[in-house]
Amino acid sequence: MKTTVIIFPGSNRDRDMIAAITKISGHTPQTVWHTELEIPASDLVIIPGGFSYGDYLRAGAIAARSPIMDALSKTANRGVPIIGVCNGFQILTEAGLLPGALMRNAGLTFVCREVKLEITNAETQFSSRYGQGEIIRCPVAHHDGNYYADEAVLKKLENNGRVVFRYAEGTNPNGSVNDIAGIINERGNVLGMMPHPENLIEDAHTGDDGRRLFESALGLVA
Amino acid sequence: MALFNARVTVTLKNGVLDPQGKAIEGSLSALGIAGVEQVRQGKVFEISLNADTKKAAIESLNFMCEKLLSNTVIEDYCVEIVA
Amino acid sequence: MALFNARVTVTLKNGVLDPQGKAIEGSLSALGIAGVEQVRQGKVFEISLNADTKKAAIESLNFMCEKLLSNTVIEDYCVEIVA
Amino acid sequence: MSIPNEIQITPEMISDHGLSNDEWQRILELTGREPSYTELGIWSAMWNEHCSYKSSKKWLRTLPTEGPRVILGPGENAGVVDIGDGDVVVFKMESHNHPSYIEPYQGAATGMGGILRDVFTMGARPIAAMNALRFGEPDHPKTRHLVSGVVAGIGGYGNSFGVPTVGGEVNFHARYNDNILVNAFAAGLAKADQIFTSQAEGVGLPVVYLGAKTGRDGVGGATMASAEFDDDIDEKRPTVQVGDPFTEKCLLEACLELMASGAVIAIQDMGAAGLTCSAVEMGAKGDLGIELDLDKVPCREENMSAYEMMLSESQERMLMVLRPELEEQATAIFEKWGLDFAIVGITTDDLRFRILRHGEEVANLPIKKLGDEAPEYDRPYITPGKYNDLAAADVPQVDDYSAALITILQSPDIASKRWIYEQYDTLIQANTMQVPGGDAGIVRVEGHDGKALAFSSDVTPRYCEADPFEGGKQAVAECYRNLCAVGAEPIAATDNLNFGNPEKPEIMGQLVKAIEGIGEACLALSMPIVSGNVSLYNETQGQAILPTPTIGGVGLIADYRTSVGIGSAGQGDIVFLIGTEATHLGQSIYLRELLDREDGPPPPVDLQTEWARGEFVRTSINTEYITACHDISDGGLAICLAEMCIAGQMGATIEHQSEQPHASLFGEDQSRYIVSVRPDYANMFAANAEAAGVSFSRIGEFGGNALTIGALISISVDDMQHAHENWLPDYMAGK
Ligand SMILES: Nc1ncnc2c1ncn2[C@@H]1O[C@H](COP(=O)(O)OP(=O)(O)O)[C@@H](O)[C@H]1O
Ligand SMILES: [Mg+2]
Repeated sequence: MKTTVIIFPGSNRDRDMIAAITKISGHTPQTVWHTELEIPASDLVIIPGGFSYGDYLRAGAIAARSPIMDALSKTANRGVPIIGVCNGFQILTEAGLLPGALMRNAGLTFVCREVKLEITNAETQFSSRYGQGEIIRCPVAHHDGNYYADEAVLKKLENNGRVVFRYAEGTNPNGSVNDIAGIINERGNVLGMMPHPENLIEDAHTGDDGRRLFESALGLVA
Repeated sequence: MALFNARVTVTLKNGVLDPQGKAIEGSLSALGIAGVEQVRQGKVFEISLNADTKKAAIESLNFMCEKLLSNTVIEDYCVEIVA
Repeated sequence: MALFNARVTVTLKNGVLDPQGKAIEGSLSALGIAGVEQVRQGKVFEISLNADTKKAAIESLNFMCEKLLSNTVIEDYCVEIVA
Repeated sequence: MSIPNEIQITPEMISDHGLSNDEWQRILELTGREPSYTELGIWSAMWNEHCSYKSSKKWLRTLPTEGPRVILGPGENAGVVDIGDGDVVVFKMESHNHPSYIEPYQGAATGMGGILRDVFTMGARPIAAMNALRFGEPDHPKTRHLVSGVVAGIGGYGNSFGVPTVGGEVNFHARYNDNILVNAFAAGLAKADQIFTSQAEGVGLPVVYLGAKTGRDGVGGATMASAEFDDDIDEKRPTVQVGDPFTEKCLLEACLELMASGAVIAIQDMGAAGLTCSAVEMGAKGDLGIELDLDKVPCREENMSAYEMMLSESQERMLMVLRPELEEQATAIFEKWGLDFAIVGITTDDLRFRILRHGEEVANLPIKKLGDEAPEYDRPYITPGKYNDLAAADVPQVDDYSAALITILQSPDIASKRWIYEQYDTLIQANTMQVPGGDAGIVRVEGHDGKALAFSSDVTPRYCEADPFEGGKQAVAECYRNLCAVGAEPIAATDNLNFGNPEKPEIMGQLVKAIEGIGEACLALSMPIVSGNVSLYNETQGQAILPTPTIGGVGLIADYRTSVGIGSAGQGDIVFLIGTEATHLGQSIYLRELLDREDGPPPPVDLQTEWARGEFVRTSINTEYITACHDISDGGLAICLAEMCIAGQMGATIEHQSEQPHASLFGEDQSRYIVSVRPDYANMFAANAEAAGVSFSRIGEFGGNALTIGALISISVDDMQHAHENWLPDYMAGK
């Protein structure tokens, strides 16, 4: 089993992600620096959270134009599962690998707190270990997580089960349209989500609701 | 080659909600400033660049906007040469 | 009373560090866009407001800048009426 | 030797540089001639309060700084304390008060940047941050703007850099209207044998500049930080710097990689008075001279003078002495992280500090004298007067104690600070075992099974104002208590002494007495001070801040699984009060919020009692008799219970009868805790307390959804929560 974590200058939840994957799978992921031109063969590729390039200009914008992104796009086209968490999600939308955009939180401040997520599609390779409609706990920590897409795109997302996670009733922390917290691409192998499942994977985190996401993604390829 | 000073303005598309603009409207009225109908916030880039002609400069600026400076999913841009 | 459309530009004072502008310069050159000497990023506000006269509108806009829109410690502002 | 002086030095210039006549005479002597303008700048930077501690040094020396765990005490960028297994915790607290008042976002952000740099310069990866904030009264027209800017600035920098904020404190008081306080704390982890310092070694070695380019930022900033605010503040404005957390994060990673490569001999961050202080320190500590060629320094602006470059406070910069044979490796690391670097100088054997610009020598000064000979003052002081005793019987009671509880819960100092700490990333690094909202933040130590560190920041400025000695003691005692309350063993502390103008004997008296109190408490509670910072002249038009000596404490936990929070009591758990019934209302929140009086002496701290109860509580937590714990501080017993109920979303029923219920419920007598114990352990717990000689009483049990205290108080948890949680968000929304 091979997991790859892509690292940009300013990534800062890379260590969290590597620790989580190591604890869950028993394997330590390999890391790939943003200037690389190739991604080694992997069963799962992750873009971790952080503030790549300080989130200057727009969150994820500069990272999305890094050398590694061509390779990432090819990897996506080959059907390899890819997860972008937080800054990773922002980078994936900026790179056009996922539709829509992540705008400044409606409250205009950074927000770090626990929210509830509803599993709105338990049949993706990232959510298969959850139950359809299940409500899980998950922390968020971001400044630009306000998901936006135009009507046409939203309709496609909603009609095709591409909204995988939704902020449960009353817990939307950022004003995202339709309470969207995480989506997949058309093919179903690229997931972007704002919340941080990697920060809720063990008793020490007061719970492990985030664990099954990685178990789903890794289990499928095991 | 000549040096051009350009101003690129990037604003949210009509119809895209602008929470920062809304917040400013609120603060302005809290400050007792009346008469403000609407505020929209955008970004401006002052760019100095070398190009052969003004036309080439504008082309290059448009390219920058498409490639990096604006996110065309949510933003419009406008390029001006100021000097 | 008439409706004025104004554009307020807020930019960092000369000499004040602009990390965003610097990061953009780096990214543009990594994208292979040559000739860029400098990028400075600022904010632009499109404001529509009611005022008796153009002069009153400009006064009100200046007041907004001093009070809220710009931090005169590190930023300069510029007010224009566009329509 | 002569240095051509392009600018003639006038008496006015000397005083503009914050130098007294005597100091100038001494400078003339030490220089051996009239200094050049650049040299004047260098002397003034080295001798201002910020770098030289000239008013406080004499007293700081009296603080206990040693202990079995202390590896490095004050004097370096941060203190270093042993936490076993070859690990050390490296920490410090620092103020950024003046800049934060002028430009709250950038001021607070660069404050965060500075303290983080202090920690990773020593070779430690930052793992926790705290922030202690004091603002003016909520009604003051500037307060809301300052709160929002400061909080956004701390978050903006810390979140992007990637350190979890695990604690802090916030007070509002009119005495901070024109001088807010922003004290930032950071702690990092390192290995004991991989600590780096600024002490250079070896002659003829390259001095390397790393990080952001130099601009004119904050030229004269260190001088500003030591000057009182006055009307011409506008003119001092350009000294504000803009922070770049992205560059700092790259700098962190580059420095840690570089240190691991073995290339670093000495390293010093450029903080106050940038290149000057860092270079002088490196040379002086290593008994070496330094020669800098300013033409090599990466600059952001054109035509910078030597003076400007030497005093620039551009952020995110480091100075290092590297092993020349590893230069190639070092270069690869700098390039990987996209950082500017240059060899800007060389170590010499002549103990001179020499500066070249455009091929000419523009400064040549005795390097050791710049620091060693800095003036040290024994400023006259007046021991502050004390309040007469204020007997509880002489303090009016209230008719409705439930209403009083609500009033206090929604008062600015007591109300929940959630609106603030939710703007900070409290979870990043995945090791946070207790987020803000309890008594101390807890972060586990990676690579060990249960080891964790606890952090708390404390001071009660109104106590310090009423009696700086008792107030100083109390700050340390409360910090100790907050650490014990989560089950941590307090091991060391840092202090951030914020005061007014020390040239006034009353203010100097506050400083002296507070330090005495802190010293006594640190000694008694075995919490040596290993680092710190002094911020004086926090004064505007004659009005000084409340004396505010902030204490940042660090505690060690062997197994975080045995730690407790304030909200973890179970249904039916028995409530014990550790300590005795309160009788003291002097300087209490009750007095201030309900009777609008700031009166009486603060509650005294008996350090032996503090110690004994702390030991007992901690041991009981570690042996798992206790399910939840909260110390009793601001607002007394009733507030302590209310906070536990709100955090645990559970009520409690407390037996209560008192002649003086206002004192009993809201008195702030020290060294007390509320703990909850599982019913089947209650008798054993009582027996243990008895055996330990600790006063205690069994006062009730947790359960239900209201807090009932005797016949006087009965309020639902929902109502308490509403009062506690809503004040700050409502206030910030302008409601
Ligand atoms: N500025 C802040 N940043 C982070 N946490 C804060 C801040 N202010 C207060 N808190 C948190 O709120 C809680 C209550 O603060 P406080 O009343 O000062 O605690 P205590 O009385 O135990 O010292 C603590 O957990 C503290 O860490
Ligand atoms: Mg406490």
